[in-house]
Amino acid sequence: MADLNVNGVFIPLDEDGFLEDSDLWNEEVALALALTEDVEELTEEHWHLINYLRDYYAKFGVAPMIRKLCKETGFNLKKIYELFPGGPAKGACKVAGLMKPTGCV
Amino acid sequence: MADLNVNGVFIPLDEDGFLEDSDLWNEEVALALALTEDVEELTEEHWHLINYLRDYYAKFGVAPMIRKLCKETGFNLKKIYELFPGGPAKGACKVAGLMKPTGCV
Amino acid sequence: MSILDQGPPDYKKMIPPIIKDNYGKWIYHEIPKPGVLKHVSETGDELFSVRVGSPRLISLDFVRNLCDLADAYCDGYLRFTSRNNVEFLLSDASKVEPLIAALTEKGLPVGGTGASLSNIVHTQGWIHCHTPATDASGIVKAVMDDLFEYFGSMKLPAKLRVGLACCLNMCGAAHCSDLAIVGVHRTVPRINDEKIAKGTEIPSLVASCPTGAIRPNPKAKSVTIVDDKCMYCGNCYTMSPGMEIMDGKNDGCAILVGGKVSNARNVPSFSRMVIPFLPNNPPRWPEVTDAVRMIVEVWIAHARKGERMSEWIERIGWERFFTLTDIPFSDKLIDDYIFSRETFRTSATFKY
Amino acid sequence: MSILDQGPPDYKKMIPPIIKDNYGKWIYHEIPKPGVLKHVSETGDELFSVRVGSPRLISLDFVRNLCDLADAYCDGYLRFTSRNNVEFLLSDASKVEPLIAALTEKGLPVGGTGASLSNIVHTQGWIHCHTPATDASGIVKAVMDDLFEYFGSMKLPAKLRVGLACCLNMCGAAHCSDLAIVGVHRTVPRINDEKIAKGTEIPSLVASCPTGAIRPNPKAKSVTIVDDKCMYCGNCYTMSPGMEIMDGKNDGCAILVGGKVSNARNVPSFSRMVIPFLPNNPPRWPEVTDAVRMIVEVWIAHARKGERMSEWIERIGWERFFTLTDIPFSDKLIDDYIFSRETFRTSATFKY
Amino acid sequence: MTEKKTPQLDELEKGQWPSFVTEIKKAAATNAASEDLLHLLERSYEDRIGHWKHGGIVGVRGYGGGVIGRYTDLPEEYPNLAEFHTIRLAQPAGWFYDSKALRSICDIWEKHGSGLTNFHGSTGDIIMLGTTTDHIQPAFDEFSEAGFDLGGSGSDLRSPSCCVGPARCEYACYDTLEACHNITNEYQDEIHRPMWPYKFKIKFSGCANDCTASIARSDCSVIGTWRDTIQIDQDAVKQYAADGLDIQDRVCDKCPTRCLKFNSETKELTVIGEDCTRCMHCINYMPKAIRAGKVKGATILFGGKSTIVQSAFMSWVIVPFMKMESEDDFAEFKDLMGRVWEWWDENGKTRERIGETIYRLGMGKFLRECELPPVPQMVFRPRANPYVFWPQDEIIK
Amino acid sequence: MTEKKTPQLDELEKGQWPSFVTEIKKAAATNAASEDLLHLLERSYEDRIGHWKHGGIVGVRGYGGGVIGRYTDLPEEYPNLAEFHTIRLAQPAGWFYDSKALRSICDIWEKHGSGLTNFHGSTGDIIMLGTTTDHIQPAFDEFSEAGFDLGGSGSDLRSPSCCVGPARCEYACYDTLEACHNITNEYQDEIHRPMWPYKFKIKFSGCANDCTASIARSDCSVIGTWRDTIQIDQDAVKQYAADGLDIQDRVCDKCPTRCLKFNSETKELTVIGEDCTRCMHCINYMPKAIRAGKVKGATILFGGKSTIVQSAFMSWVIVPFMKMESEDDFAEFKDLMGRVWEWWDENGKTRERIGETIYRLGMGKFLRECELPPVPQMVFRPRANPYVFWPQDEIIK
Ligand code: SRM
Ligand code: SRM
Ligand code: SRM
Ligand code: SRM
Ligand code: SF4
Ligand code: SF4
Ligand code: SF4
Ligand code: SF4
Ligand code: SF4
Ligand code: SF4
Ligand code: SF4
Ligand code: SF4
Repeated sequence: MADLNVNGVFIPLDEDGFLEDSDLWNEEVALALALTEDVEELTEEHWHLINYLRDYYAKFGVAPMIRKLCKETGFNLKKIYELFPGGPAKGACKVAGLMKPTGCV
Repeated sequence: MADLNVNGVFIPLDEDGFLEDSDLWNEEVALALALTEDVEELTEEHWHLINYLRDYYAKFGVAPMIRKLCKETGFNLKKIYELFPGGPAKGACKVAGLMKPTGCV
Repeated sequence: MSILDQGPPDYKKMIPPIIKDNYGKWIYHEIPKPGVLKHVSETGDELFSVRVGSPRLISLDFVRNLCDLADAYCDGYLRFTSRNNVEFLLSDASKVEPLIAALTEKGLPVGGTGASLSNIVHTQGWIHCHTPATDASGIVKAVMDDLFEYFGSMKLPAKLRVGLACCLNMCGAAHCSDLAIVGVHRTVPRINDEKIAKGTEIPSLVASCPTGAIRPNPKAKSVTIVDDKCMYCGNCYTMSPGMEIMDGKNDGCAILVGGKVSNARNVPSFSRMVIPFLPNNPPRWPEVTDAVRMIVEVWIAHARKGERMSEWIERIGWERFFTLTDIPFSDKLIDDYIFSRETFRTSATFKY
Repeated sequence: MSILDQGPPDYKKMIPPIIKDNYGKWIYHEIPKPGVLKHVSETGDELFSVRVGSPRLISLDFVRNLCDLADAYCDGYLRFTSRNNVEFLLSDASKVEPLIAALTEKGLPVGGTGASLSNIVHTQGWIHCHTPATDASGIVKAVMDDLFEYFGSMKLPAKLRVGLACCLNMCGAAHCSDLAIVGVHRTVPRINDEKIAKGTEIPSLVASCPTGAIRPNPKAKSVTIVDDKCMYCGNCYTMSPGMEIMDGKNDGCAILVGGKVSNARNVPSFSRMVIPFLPNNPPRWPEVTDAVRMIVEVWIAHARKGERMSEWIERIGWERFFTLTDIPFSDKLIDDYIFSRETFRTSATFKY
Repeated sequence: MTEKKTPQLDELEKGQWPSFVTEIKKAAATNAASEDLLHLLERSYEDRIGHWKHGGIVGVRGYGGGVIGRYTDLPEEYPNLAEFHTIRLAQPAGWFYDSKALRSICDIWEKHGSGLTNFHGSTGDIIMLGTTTDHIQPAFDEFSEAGFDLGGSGSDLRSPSCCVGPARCEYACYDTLEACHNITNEYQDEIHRPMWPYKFKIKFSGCANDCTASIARSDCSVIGTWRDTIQIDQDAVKQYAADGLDIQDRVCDKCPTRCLKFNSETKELTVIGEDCTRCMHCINYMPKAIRAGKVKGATILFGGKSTIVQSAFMSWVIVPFMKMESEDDFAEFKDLMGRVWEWWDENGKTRERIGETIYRLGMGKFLRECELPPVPQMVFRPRANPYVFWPQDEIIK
Repeated sequence: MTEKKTPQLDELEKGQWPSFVTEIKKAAATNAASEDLLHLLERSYEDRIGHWKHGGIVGVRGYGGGVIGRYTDLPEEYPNLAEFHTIRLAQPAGWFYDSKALRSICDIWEKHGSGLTNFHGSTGDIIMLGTTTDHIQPAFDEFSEAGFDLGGSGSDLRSPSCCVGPARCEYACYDTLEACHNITNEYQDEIHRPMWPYKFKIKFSGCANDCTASIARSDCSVIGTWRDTIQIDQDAVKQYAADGLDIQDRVCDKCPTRCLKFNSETKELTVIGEDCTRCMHCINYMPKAIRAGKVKGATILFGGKSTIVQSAFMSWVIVPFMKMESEDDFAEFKDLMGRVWEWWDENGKTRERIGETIYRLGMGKFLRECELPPVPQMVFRPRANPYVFWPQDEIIK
């Protein structure tokens, strides 16, 4: 996929639009990623979710299971899709700069 | 079993003649224990075995399996019974002040 | 704009009038000839289904072709079966033969009913998947060509259900087939540290290995494999692009037999490995087609009428299966995984 | 002084002349009456064996008594069976009845042959073991008294082999008996830190737990147990005096049925649990004797001639066993250990 | 159209079975991606490995699954396969179509995809094989318009499927199509928005012949059965006998419970009802003479899955008999599903199928916590070991 | 002799089965330990728990096993049970005795023990129940003098046992007594000096009736069999038929492989030799008419054990057929045992029975490393999973 233009700086994305190098993530990058996911603006709720994902990942080295995510953020799944139409994996994890979820499709 | 008389000091033994408190073991105690096991004197070979057992126990918290014991001391089983007629468990471990082997009888 | 969650089309709109009228009223069926089912309703109505073999991987031309035929012979209605055959649904008995003639002309085989070989349930293989140990469509084509006579006739001892899965994920659900062809890897994944470091959740990767062969390698932000513990299942590759498992020289197929899912007579059973490896020899996989034909022929020669592969083998005993087929037995065929115990012969009785 | 490694006495010196003469030459046998076997040799010789029930736990008086009888009726020769019965070996047919009369007079039962209940293989229990969940000799006596009629007759559908083990170590090898009584604990071991600290290899203790319920507790030089993971097997107690598992209020017996070891007809099978717990009610364990009698009687009423417990149950199905015996089924009877999978019904066919 | 040769694949155009190579070539005639696919496959036949990269996450707005991302590892050589994703469309129950519906699919795929499909995928979806990232959303929009929706993928409920059932089969013990359709519609959220530890499959078979292979291929198998006794029409039996069927040999001797008695003199067939396990064999052999009982419904089994990773499991009986006729019955089924999913979601590890979770934690715990009454029908045999986890409230303190 | 009462035990003197309580009382008449035992047992009947302390390590010079140490946990109340050890004496093959031998045992035990015994223990030994530490060595010395030796205990070879075999049974396919005696004598060191990961048991049964329950109760089961076809005496068959035996029903229909055909007209019984699995059923029913084949020997199975800890295992076939006649055959057996023990000793964990070691590491590895040729007779069925550990030397580099 085309690289991500963050205020003129080009950050490499993989084919699926995830960051090639998750170390390059920052809040501005998140905003730019959000646009690729049809999210026009990152509200507090978006950040609540993003921060939870990043904290969890930092702690355990993996993305949380959906049930945990819902329980601990207080958002139900419907809400999460409202925030990120691509869903928790393709949408939220991408914007949060997490690694691309693998496995089960 | 009667307590062990080590130069006049009485050290408590359990019914099977093992030290109640293995911390009380020392070389003199070993000699006294050896007598209860029909071993009149502790030769260099006896000590080789005793030391191996004690080292192993200190390291792993368990007595070695017989195969290991034979391999690593260089004594075959026959030799061990020559040294300690009570055998590795009842004889050698007792004199070495190890815990009483449990489990399989 | 899309409508979310509308669900699949309503089947009620897809069924022909004769089915609507006789829904749940069928009382018996007959198989007038191979590939043709005649279902009779309590209303007296008769429905003819003509079953047609399909390669499953098809072009839109093929689909439109089916539509044309359906329009011409059965008011535009058809269905597919759970084994990917096509079924034309005719309310008019007189159109059966003309339809068959039209099908034959187009090279579409009619069959798959009763004591026949039906279509091979299979998977993507090299066409579209990322983890195959063999191709799917190619072998299926080769085997179906080779055993073609058994699709259009009903002269087998019983149904023969063949499944193919191109890797151990077994999307072809070959694990309960009369005869299964399963793509197998035979070499330890090659670790690509960079891909792992960049694109993999290490804890999930480590946890994915069923034998605990994978250890974290924190220095490289990657992992290592204890080669001896790896049985090439490929589950780690599913978790991570950095565990490259495809190996052109050593991938191939295993053959399993004796699975079954219906509850008729004996209970469902798993397929069991009889040949641990045959090489990938495209385009026609002769080792595979030969082995399959040989097993099928020994079954035909020895089974009693009505005996499916599993029933036949369980009656004669697996030890005689190996004698009769002359397939070499090896320790590779002896289970050494979680449920191995139940496979060991805990009895002094056996045949030679 | 002792002679080391001289081995057991030579059996050749222990067998009577008639056996010496006909060793390996027997051609057939008959059971003239319950408890009496008549073996006929190709030489024409006939050997009569009179089988006598023994409580197994016996005094020297009992042994000497046997010796007296052997001296009087069979030149001093006798043997014991693999189920702890005594067999007097007579070469003189005319002495059979007098011997039986003498035995009867002494209260020694003759029987255990053919389609009968033989002696119960059992263990030490409270007589001599450190880990029992029940007594052995007491229950055996109570059950044998209750089913006494089946020892001296041959009117059962087939052999009935009962085993008793006083704890899960299963020294009575009850795991393959037609009917098994097994002592079971039901409470988590009580940890005695002092005993563990003094007398236990902690790593071995931790490793001994099959479910991984035991964790080291380095502070106390002891261990802790995750209660939820404990299934009271007692293996940790075998490793350490500090894991006290006997519990007078909660120990008791489980009943298992359908085991078999011979290869005749069907292959050997494990006994399977049908009653998870019955209380220890000495001296006569009425709950146990009642349950055993009930199961035996249902078997007698429903089995075909020649059908052992396992054959009968496998023919009618376990679900019907529960219907016929009216034993309540519970989740406790469903396996949840390593090989549970093979016990689950993977079929839509069953009875009610 | 192209210079490149495909000698190996050409071999696979020979023979009597219809050729997928011919199909690809047909698509290739008008579609560049399909043309590249032909050559990429020839390349795989040479190299004996696949040429697709690992994984891929693409999708449509509002859904978490339904599209399988795919990229070739040789994009320079096969540029039209740089993106070649698969869209899974949920099939109508029983895989029934009219030509209009099929043609509408074709038209859309001609515009947005490779021109190749699978009728059907192994789980039951229509597989639209090969499109680019840009085309996913528009293609979906149009499919949606045409009345189609996406099927499952990822850790969600996969598209349920069912046998032809009462639509064309005299054996159906419940309406598989209606059950499948009704239940599929109930669970659109579960299908489209992955939320569980792993995938979950449901298959509906109208009787124990299990024509959807549900016992092997689904986490929940719903298999038609009856509660009472088979019905025998003695006149029809006599007719079969007169027509030369060896009833004793082919039917009675193969009855697994030997509960059918054929009187060779009166030509009457009788059954010991309580012994019959409803295996379908006699009915299959003599459909005109033997029918299922009157009290019909389904057996619900759980746990089926394929080999990866703990071994293949077949589904096991959890509810021996459940009515499956009315909306109320479906509600009961859904209530059960709810409890079971809740339990699995709470207890399952990542990528653990429900069968594996139950195996790991024990059937007893599963039953207790899902409030399912234990019955002997759940097992072939009771446990052989005495390792009972004793509920501590049954213990004397 | 004593004031204390034993009301519960007294109940167990009633009834027709000979009473162990009566036996204890008999011993108690002259032995103080037995008297204490009576009361300790009554106490256990009250408390519903055993009153023996954990473990105990006592023994004789030169041996590591053969004596089970036992101490009561109530030594003050039952002082004569403060030490109450058991001595295991190895039984003669087939449990044959002359009264002289038995009396010699009695005399010694009267002097040194409680006066109680078990004829026999579950493994097969004579169990001399109850003595003090001081008496162990002298008792052993005297038993030894009288021709008896100790049996196994601990992580050693347990006393092998065998069925009555050719001594009194027409079915014996090899000389179980000679095999047992010969092999037991070969392994006196292994019996007396524990050296392995855990215990190891061998049992010898002369035919597939397995009258020692070897398949369930021993790590190595040696079960008599034959390699050719059963021998049928048609005259004797006719006699059975004439005597009223329903041969079709009781014999043919119960033959597991249905390989026996009875011609009800000619009264001839024939067998399809290659289908017979040698289960013994027909021979058991018609010993006068049917005999084993002529090429006799034994099947060697490994792995049997009881429940603790991984579940009970039954032995599985490792050598389908081995001759068991001559000293050479025994040597072959011993050679096999040597390899197997060596492998187990090298690979087994502490307290792991050989069956568990094989299960953990895989039958394939076991067979390869013990140089045993894999044959289909070893399994009921081949593996259902495709998880083959591929030998890396068969791989193309
Ligand atoms: C059309 C289809 C259902 C569908 O919704 O698509 C179907 C339809 C019928 N099945 Fe089936 N079965 C269909 C897949 C299956 C499967 C699943 C599979 O193969 O993956 C099975 C389980 C196979 C297995 O056990 O491994 C299956 C096991 C049966 C059986 C049991 C056979 C047995 O004896 O084991 C019967 C009864 C019979 O054939 O006597 C049966 C009987 C029938 C009948 C006769 C039912 C009826 O009265 O209409 C139908 C015609 C059968 C025929 O082909 O002769 N059907 N049937 C499937 C056709 C697949 C195909 O294209 O070949
Ligand atoms: C004496 C003894 C062998 C020994 O060395 O001690 C023995 C002796 C005979 N057995 Fe046995 N069996 C003896 C324990 C066993 C055992 C082991 C056990 O019970 O622990 C078994 C396996 C039991 C099981 O399967 O669970 C056993 C399974 C058989 C069978 C197979 C029965 C079946 O159909 O399953 C036969 C054949 C028969 O009875 O027709 C048999 C047959 C025989 C014969 C008829 C053999 C013969 O021709 O001499 C002997 C007389 C049997 C009788 O009692 O009617 N013997 N027999 C054992 C007597 C034990 C006792 O006191 O009751
Ligand atoms: C398309 C399809 C094969 C086909 O050609 O028909 C398929 C294709 C894939 N399956 Fe599958 N599975 C398909 C039916 C199955 C089935 C059969 C069934 O559903 O009846 C099974 C075995 C039954 C089962 O569920 O256990 C199956 C068991 C797997 C597994 C192993 C799951 C397991 O728990 O054992 C995986 C691996 C995974 O999920 O990570 C897998 C994974 C995959 C992936 C997504 C590859 C991967 O590792 O990520 C494949 C994508 C191929 C591609 O690029 O197109 N696929 N997969 C089938 C789905 C089509 C559809 O929706 O109709
Ligand atoms: C005496 C005897 C029971 C009897 O009354 O007959 C017996 C008694 C004991 N057995 Fe046993 N076992 C006896 C035959 C068995 C059998 C049956 C057999 O050999 O056919 C088994 C089941 C078969 C097997 O080997 O698996 C058996 C399986 C056990 C086990 C579990 C071993 C396992 O691997 O599953 C233990 C526990 C242990 O070894 O730590 C055990 C442990 C014990 C101990 C030593 C108790 C302990 O945990 O340390 C018992 C000593 C009791 C005492 O104080 O007298 N005993 N033990 C049997 C030996 C007599 C003899 O030598 O003839
Ligand atoms: S079986 Fe394996 S290779 Fe084949 S489609 Fe499924 S996941 Fe892909
Ligand atoms: S291929 Fe399978 S066994 Fe080998 S390392 Fe990967 S997950 Fe483990
Ligand atoms: S079964 Fe248990 S309690 Fe009974 S003798 Fe054996 S180890 Fe002791
Ligand atoms: S009783 Fe068994 S399960 Fe419980 S802690 Fe002890 S060893 Fe573990
Ligand atoms: S499963 Fe039963 S009801 Fe459904 S199509 Fe097959 S035979 Fe008919
Ligand atoms: S359905 Fe099956 S079990 Fe029932 S009578 Fe028919 S064949 Fe027998
Ligand atoms: S095992 Fe066979 S040979 Fe030995 S006593 Fe039993 S029936 Fe006879
Ligand atoms: S030995 Fe068994 S299998 Fe062989 S013929 Fe006799 S009954 Fe049949």
